[in-house]
Amino acid sequence: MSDLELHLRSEVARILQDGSVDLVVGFEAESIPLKPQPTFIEDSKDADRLIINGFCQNNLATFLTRLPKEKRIGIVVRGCESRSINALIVENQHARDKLYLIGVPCHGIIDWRKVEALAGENIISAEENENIVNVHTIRSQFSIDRGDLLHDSCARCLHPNPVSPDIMLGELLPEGDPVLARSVVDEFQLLSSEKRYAFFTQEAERCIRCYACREACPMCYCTECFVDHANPRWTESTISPAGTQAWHIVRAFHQAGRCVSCGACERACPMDIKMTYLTDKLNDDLRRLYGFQVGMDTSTQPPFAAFSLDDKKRFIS
Amino acid sequence: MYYQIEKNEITNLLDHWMKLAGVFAPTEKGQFTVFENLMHGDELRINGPHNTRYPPKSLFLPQSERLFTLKNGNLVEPKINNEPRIVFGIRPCDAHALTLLDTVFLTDQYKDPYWQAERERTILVGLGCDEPCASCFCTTVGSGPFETRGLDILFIPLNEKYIIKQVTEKGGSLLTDLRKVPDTIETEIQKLEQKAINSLPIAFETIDIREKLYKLFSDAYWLKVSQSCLGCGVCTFLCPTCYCFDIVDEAQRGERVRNWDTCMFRIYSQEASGHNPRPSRFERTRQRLMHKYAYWLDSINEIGCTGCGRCVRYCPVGLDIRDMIRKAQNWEVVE
Amino acid sequence: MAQPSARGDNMTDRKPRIVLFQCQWCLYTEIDQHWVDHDLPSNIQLIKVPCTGRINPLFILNAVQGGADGIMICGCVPEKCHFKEGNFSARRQLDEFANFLVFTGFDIKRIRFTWIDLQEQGRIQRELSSMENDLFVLGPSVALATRHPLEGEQS
Amino acid sequence: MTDNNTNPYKPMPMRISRAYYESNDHSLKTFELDFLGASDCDYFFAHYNPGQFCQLSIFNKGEAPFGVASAAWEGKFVRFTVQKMGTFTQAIHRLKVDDQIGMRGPLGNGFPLDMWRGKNLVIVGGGCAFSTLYALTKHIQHPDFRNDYNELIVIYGARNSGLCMYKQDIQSWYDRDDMQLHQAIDVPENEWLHHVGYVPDVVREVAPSPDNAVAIVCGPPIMTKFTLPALTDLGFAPEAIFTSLEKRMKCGIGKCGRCNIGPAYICKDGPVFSLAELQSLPADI
Repeated sequence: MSDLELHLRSEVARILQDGSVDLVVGFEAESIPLKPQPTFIEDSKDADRLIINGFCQNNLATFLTRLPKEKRIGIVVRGCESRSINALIVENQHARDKLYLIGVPCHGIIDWRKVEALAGENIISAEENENIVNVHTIRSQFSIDRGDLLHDSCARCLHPNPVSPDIMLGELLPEGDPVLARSVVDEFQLLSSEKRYAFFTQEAERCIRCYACREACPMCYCTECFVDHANPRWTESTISPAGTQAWHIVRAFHQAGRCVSCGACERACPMDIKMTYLTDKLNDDLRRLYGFQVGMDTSTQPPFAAFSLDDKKRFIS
Repeated sequence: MYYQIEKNEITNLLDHWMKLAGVFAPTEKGQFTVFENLMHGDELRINGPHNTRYPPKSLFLPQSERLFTLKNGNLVEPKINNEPRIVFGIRPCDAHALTLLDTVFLTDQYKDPYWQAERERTILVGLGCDEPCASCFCTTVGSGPFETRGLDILFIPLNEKYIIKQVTEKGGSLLTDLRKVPDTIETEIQKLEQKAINSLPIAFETIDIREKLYKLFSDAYWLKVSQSCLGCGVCTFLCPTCYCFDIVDEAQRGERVRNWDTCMFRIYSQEASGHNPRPSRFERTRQRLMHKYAYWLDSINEIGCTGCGRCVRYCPVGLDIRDMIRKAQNWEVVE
Repeated sequence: MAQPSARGDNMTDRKPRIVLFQCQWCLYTEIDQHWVDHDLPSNIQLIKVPCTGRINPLFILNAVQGGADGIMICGCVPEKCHFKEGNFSARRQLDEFANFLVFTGFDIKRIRFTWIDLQEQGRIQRELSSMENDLFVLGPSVALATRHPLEGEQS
Repeated sequence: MTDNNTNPYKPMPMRISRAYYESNDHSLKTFELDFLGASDCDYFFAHYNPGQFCQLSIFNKGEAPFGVASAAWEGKFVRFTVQKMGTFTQAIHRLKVDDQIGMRGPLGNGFPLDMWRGKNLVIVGGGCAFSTLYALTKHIQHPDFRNDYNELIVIYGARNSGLCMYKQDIQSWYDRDDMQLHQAIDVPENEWLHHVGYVPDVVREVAPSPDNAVAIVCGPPIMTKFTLPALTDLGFAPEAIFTSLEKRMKCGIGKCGRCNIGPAYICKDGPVFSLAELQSLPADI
């Protein structure tokens, strides 16, 4: 158990005991290797179940909109989670004073797919040791450099530190490199339109429309998603190219100015579909055009919810 | 009846079979495998221990299947395809699941013509699991790594060879050119099977599971186990025994189509009046679990889960159905 | 909605299909509006909206997927919106949506925004014919035009 | 569906022969459908039993289940009364005489008429759910079947007189001496000569005897919820109370999976269940 976990458990036990929150959202140990589970702690005695490590792959903010509004919630937040929460507060989905954000530093989430790609499928256990991840499989043992296992979104994370947490455990990390953050989008844009379309199609066509990306996303909280609309039907509900492409385009576009680039959608996908390049493109555009970054405070409206007269210089025709 | 073939001969065998029928087998797609119609034997990928990620039920109940095409205002059925095909490399759990689905689609009263046609034109060639995965639990739910239920032929990996077990007459037609092995090989296979079985711990107790779940029906247990469920369709879409579907009209293409559907979605049971019998995630989780471990038992006295472990491996929040059942078995029911 | 495009067609057989989203207030002159309402060539499908702010990106996507070769969005110039600010919010969103479609491989020339001022009589005709010429050069739209029957064409 | 259920998903083509509004607020519309295929007609009437339902189908709008509101002896047509609710019902309300529509059926189990032979029948209905009970009553009224059953009591409630269905025909039932009719509306109206009050209260007021009797209850969930205890209080055993259920359905033949209550499918094992059967199923409605 790491010092951070010890610290986290005592803090959670404290806030539950003194009644400042009703419930704490965090992670507990996994039932299958590499997949720690989100957990909901209501009793300070259960605080010992909490863990935090690089394998915790979900964005916990996604549970906020599913919990009763009147509850005071403590939540373990990394950089992306805190920004998601801010974005939710901007959209009036939660009140800041009902939340207690327990900030933890994040060195990036380890992508179980990359672990499996390097160590094979029959993994019994894996643990982090500083910058090395030790993986035990049925047949052998691997020590892999942590940097090689980071999820793509985390490898180019801009703001690993929680934004204005109520308490910060552990040490702050250096901010990410903006050039690196843009690299994927920049490279993709240099490709010919045929190549871009080919890549987009090849990814989208694997989609099985399980909507794990939607459910894993903290910002996808609509009561009725456009794909569930019966009248009018906005798009095909089959796994035809028309249906899956429409889903990927509209899902991403609905995230414009709202996505915090946490990559939870991509990690949730059972078909390994790349989709963060789409939302990253939108984020990048909004950063360039409007200087907007999602979730950096609790008041700035996203560009599509606001407009300004300066806009007229921005469009050509 | 047993036959044998060297492992490195398998490509040639598939190439040979391709002259007789279409061959569907696991092939690579990115980092995982799916069943596809192979053009060459060397596209086969069965070296990894794991199952295909996308379940082979899709070969019989495609995720999106055209039921009718609109022609001059009438719904016309597509031509039924009855060209023979061979599905190679299907794992015993997935083949077992097809037999369970037969009890749904091929009842005496109503036979599903689409399912029936796909089943009838297919020879199922299974691949035994000599090295089951950590997420597998077939032995717990009444199947096993060398189970032959639903299969016509079973390939069993034994050192550098596959021992081939002919299960049905239908399967025999594919094996005529192969070298026979005396039945004494059975003892060796049994040893291998035992080893595989021993590597699979019993994941949970199945005795009285139905009664236990019925008792829990209105218990807080469901709230507890469904708390971290996201409500996506991964577990059900990848499940080999989940068969729910939705029928929709794709007006612009003029087709009536059926798509897989899942009880984990809110709109699955949403009625026109606005009433929803399963409005929150705990009711939907309950439906999924109880369908597999109670309702299937009610209707055919078999558990509706074959222990393939896909839902366990690919759940985005690491929910483990084995864990949920274990919790149910140990849960104290508040009367 | 445009008809689904048959695969393998080419522009020599037909004129490019254009879906025109038009704000009902942007054509001030009677002649232009009459032309759009009654004399629009058959390869142009008119969808009249109360304001460009009403145009959901899904409308555009639907037109593209349904087989439109080009999309024209026609509205009032900035600061002259009938609803004062509807076209501002539309411009932010639709412009970015167009950028985004281009990012996924759609051709930028297939989407055109035309902000028409009150005095510009006859501009809509000019814009449409210039777009039609562009689309002739580009040929039929392939990217994202995907509404084909399941498992290939029906025999 | 023509011969031997070759394709149970294929709707039979039907023609609307009559269509008229049933209620004065135009929320209820009755359709009578003729068969366009002779073999479809034979198939239907060879299998039809009151209490069953059909899937009506309009391409582009989908399919939805509706209870059949006609008895077989009324003629070679099938009657449905449809309440305007969602996408599909709005579309069907727009249809006119001579329009075509698809139909799959008959589906479900229907009322266990053989089991009820020789018994007194107490039919309790409310709102547009009365349509299948209307079919049942019509069936029993036929001279060939009337003697199979003993007394017949019908209790039918609607929110107001404007929402009462099949008015003229039901009015004529007062003149029959082989049955008792009790109509009720929720709130008093001038010129209303019958009961006023909610159906459960009317049931208590009429107080049918449970001896050698079965009660058939069909209505909105809230009515059913309060009528069942009223009947139980009167002494009806759970085995002698029947009701018809509905849920979202797609296939109507027990395959698509969504209309289950526990292990039972409403489309295949229902829609008619006895209270005793329902009590043995989990509360998942």
